[in-house]
Amino acid sequence: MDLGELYQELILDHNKHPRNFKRVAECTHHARGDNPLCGDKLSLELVFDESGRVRDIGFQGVGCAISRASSSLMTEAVKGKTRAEVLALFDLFHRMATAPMDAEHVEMAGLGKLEAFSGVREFPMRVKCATLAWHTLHAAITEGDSLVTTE
Amino acid sequence: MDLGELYQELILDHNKHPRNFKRVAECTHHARGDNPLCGDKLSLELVFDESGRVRDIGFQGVGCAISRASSSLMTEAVKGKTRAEVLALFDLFHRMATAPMDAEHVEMAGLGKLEAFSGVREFPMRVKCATLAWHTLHAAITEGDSLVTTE
Amino acid sequence: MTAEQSYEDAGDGLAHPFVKPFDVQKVRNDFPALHQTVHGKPLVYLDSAATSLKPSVVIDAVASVYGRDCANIHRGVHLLSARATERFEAVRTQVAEHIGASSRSEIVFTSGATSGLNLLASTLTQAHVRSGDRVLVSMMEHHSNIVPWQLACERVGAMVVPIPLDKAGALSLEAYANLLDTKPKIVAFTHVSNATGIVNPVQKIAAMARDAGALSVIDGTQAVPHLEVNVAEIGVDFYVFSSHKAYGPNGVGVVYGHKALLDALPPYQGGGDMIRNVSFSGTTFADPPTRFEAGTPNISGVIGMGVALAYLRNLGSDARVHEKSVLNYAKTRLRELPQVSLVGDSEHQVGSVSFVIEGVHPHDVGTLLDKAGVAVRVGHHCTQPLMEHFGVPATVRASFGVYSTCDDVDRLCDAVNATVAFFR
Amino acid sequence: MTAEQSYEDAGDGLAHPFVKPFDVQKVRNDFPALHQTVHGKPLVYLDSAATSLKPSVVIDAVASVYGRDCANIHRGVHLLSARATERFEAVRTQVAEHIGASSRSEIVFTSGATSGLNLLASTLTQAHVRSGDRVLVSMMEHHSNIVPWQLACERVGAMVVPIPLDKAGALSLEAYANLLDTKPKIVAFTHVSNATGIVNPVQKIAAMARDAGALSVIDGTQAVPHLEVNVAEIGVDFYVFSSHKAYGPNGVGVVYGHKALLDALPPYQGGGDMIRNVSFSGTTFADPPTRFEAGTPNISGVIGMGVALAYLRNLGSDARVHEKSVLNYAKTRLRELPQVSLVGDSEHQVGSVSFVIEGVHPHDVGTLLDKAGVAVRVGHHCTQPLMEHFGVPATVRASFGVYSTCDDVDRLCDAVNATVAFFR
Ligand SMILES: Cc1ncc(COP(=O)(O)O)c(C=O)c1O
Ligand SMILES: Cc1ncc(COP(=O)(O)O)c(C=O)c1O
Repeated sequence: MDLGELYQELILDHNKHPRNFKRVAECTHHARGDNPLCGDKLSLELVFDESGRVRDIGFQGVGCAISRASSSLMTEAVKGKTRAEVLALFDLFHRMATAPMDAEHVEMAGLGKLEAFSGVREFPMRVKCATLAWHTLHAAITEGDSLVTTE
Repeated sequence: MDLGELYQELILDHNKHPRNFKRVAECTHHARGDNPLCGDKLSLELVFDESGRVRDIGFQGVGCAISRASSSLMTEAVKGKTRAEVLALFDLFHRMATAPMDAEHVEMAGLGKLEAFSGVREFPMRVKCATLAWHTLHAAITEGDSLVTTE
Repeated sequence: MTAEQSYEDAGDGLAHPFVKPFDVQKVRNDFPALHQTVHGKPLVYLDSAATSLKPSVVIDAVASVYGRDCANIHRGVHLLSARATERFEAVRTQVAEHIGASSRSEIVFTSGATSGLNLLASTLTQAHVRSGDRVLVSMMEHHSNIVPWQLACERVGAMVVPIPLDKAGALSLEAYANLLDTKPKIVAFTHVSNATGIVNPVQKIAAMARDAGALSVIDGTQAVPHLEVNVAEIGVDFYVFSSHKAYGPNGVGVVYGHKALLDALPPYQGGGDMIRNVSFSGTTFADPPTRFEAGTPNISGVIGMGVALAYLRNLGSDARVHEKSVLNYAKTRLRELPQVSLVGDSEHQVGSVSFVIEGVHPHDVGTLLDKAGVAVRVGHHCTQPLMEHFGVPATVRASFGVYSTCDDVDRLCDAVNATVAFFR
Repeated sequence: MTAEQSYEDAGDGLAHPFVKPFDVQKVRNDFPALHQTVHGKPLVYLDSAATSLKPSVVIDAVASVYGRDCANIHRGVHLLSARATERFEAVRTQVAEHIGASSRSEIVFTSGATSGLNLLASTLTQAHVRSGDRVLVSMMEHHSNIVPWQLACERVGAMVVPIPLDKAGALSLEAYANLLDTKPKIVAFTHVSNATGIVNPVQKIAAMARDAGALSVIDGTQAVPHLEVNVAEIGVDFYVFSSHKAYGPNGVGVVYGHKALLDALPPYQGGGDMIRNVSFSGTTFADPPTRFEAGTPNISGVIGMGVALAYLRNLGSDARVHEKSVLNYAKTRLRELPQVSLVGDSEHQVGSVSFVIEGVHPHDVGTLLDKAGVAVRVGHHCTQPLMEHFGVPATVRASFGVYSTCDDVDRLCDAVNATVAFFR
């Protein structure tokens, strides 16, 4: 397993230049996420429009390259999606990232750019870095104001 | 190490026919001793006469052959002795019973019949059975009413 | 070490064609400690209830952690740490399956049954017991399932009330039912008595507790080595055991707790790993099971326990049938010996048999048996209230493992006879 | 395993004629886990502060307990139990000597530093701390020396007050002196910081506590592997450490307590062995250290710890000089690397060096170093208040043992350079 498969170009780029790294005014949903094992902290805010689609979303906090890039790409991926579509994407992403190392086939269809994180499952100690943003998003839209952790 | 050296004839006899197995009326000193590891319980009562010698002494309780015989022989040995003599004997007995297994010379002079317990130091798990009576005696004459244990 | 598979190879036609006969000699070859002499005689180890011997696979697993995957777990990103973490966490899943828990997060690793019972006594009392409340504890308990409740209840001003036993040493269900009328908050009892081997009707006791609105805690320390345990079938809220009595390393134990109940408990010890966020202005805690696992756990011990439980599972029910037949043989033979009386004789009994010899104190029996190469336990077995119930200061206990044989029992009985003769 | 004694045989005239040079290659041969490849590269183990590797003598000692002297201790009269008890109790005497305690009864075995600190926090608070009282805890502590005090103080309504640090991460003696004016009951602090390696002036801190009438508790977990510790010279009341960071097995720790003070403490956990007499009408407890050792201890672990401490003692002060030179080399080389900043740099430092790389999160550093075969720890090291003090979420920590070399440091620096390049 090559490092390049974990740190794909797209990930390195989003780490350096995170998109939607901002606060969202008058957000409808928000949550904070912690990875207590590495001290990462993430705060996520989003707002749905009247038609029930994500109008805006932003994140803030400190984290490693994987977790920053994952947050950044996640915000891009969910913008414009309905709640149901977001949850389906969460599910898809989660299954890809946590598939066993020796899994023969991992479903990627529908992930688009998020496929860049397919290498993470070969680095078991880093899976949580990739999924923190998604768990936080999940909490934000299913539990309202809440605090999640990845341990 | 032969069993016969631990369970000498004298010990077997005192186990079967313990001397001074009784309560002592109007005792001046008493103590109770526990061996919490084996559940043995000993109660000891004695009385000094006006000249400061042990006039009478008795013990009661349950215990193994070693502890019963030790109590019995102890009561015989200290009868008529002064407080100082008793403490010296305690010291002598204690040193004999707890001498290291590989000790080259163990002082026995002055122990008399109590020499029968010289085999006990070769059975480390049984040393406390032999010394319980003596620790209880020690407590009775140095601390007044008290409870000792051998752990 | 290659096993002489004498029993299997013998082809004596006695074994049922579809049942692999239990090859105890082969099993014995797995336990290096068996193959030694004691005072010049081959060791007869009848003290498995104190601690079981360990098969080579367990000893090797522990050594492989120290010799290869030597790292601290959870917090490391490097390969050794990843390997150690994976082996450690795999045991959690395995233990959950082994005892029928519904989720791996219901399994808390501790440093032994005693610390598991202390964890529960302390946290359950803190969460659910108030001044004047009652906790029921059976009179046949090991001190480890009595004293923690006394310490915890004293702190909140609650009462520990003993559940009485019948003459034979079995729990009195009638008395228990009456005590449940006093609305105790918790009922704590053992699955199998370590002093007598008596098996409690745990399913019934747990159901009665539940019906009375009490939480149930089972001490399964002597059950896991000898019985198929399923916490869901038993219907118990908490279940505790030690690794070292079930062929695993020492310094390790397990607490099973029903998920919703564990979630509601406060932390027990504080330290690394069990936290979410630490600050002098206020600390927050992780979810179970992590919340209850402060500090570096016994990593090699947990991994070794996993191997031990797999070994036991692999022997299957044949081992249990074999153990039971050795126990029954022991009881039959001991009953025949003059001056010997069994203590706590019961149909429902596994693993251990306790007895006394008229006129000879158990401590002396222990020494004479040891000289004959027979290792038994003598004393109160950390069950003083039970000893008091039977009116004895101590007993001799012979206890069995998967490696025990009827030959062992014969050697025991010979030594008992010699002891009686010696003290005649 | 025979060592190539290249250093000693070289005869290059560099070594002082009367000082046996420290043969690190020979030492490395004692540690089987060192001799493996990670991701195709020879392992560089720089995570000894998380857990040290174990020498073969320790691994073998543990195996010999399970393979031969496999028995429960204290309560058995048979030979295996006698042998196990003797080996176990001999370690108590050895530990007392190793750390300069005045009596073996001042040594309590626990399941680790964390449980030792919890034992002290719980019992000391119960005995000596009342509502409104203060306990001082330094800001550089491991969570294991913070959270137990928070939990225990909360129970009695007392306050845990942090002792501030100076900019460089050292304890501020001035601030400490002022806090002592508030008459705290207990002062808890570390001997050596696990995050920075900074060594506290423990003798001074303890003396100031004593003068102010406070009890002192030292967390010596990171000191015992690297320093000659003498509790009498330090003048501390309680001292705690873990075996697994000092070349011993995991699941074992030590609490030293001054005899008169231990005597006055209530029991911590209840169970077997720690009692004098158990009854439902009232239980009495054994004297220290037994009072604090409920249940079956980690017998093989304690025996293994004894072998580890003997191994360490046998290496002598040469090993400490060697370790210090490797640490100094690492600090010198790391300081030279662009983008690298040391965190908690101090003259008084042993065992560990922490650093951050500008623009690269420690977690990513950890992964890249691992790929290069270099095992370090990244994260907050269970010292969140200290991380907050330094204003970083996490650091990279390289930590050393007796087997560490300057080659290891070179491999580390190469990998750090490659990491910087990768993320440029
Ligand atoms: C029934 C029972 N409960 C609890 C214990 C305590 O187990 P441990 O000493 O391993 O903590 C024991 C063993 O001594 C036991 O037999
Ligand atoms: C300074 C310090 N104290 C306490 C601990 C806790 O030790 P353990 O995890 O062995 O209980 C550690 C190690 O993590 C430490 O480094």
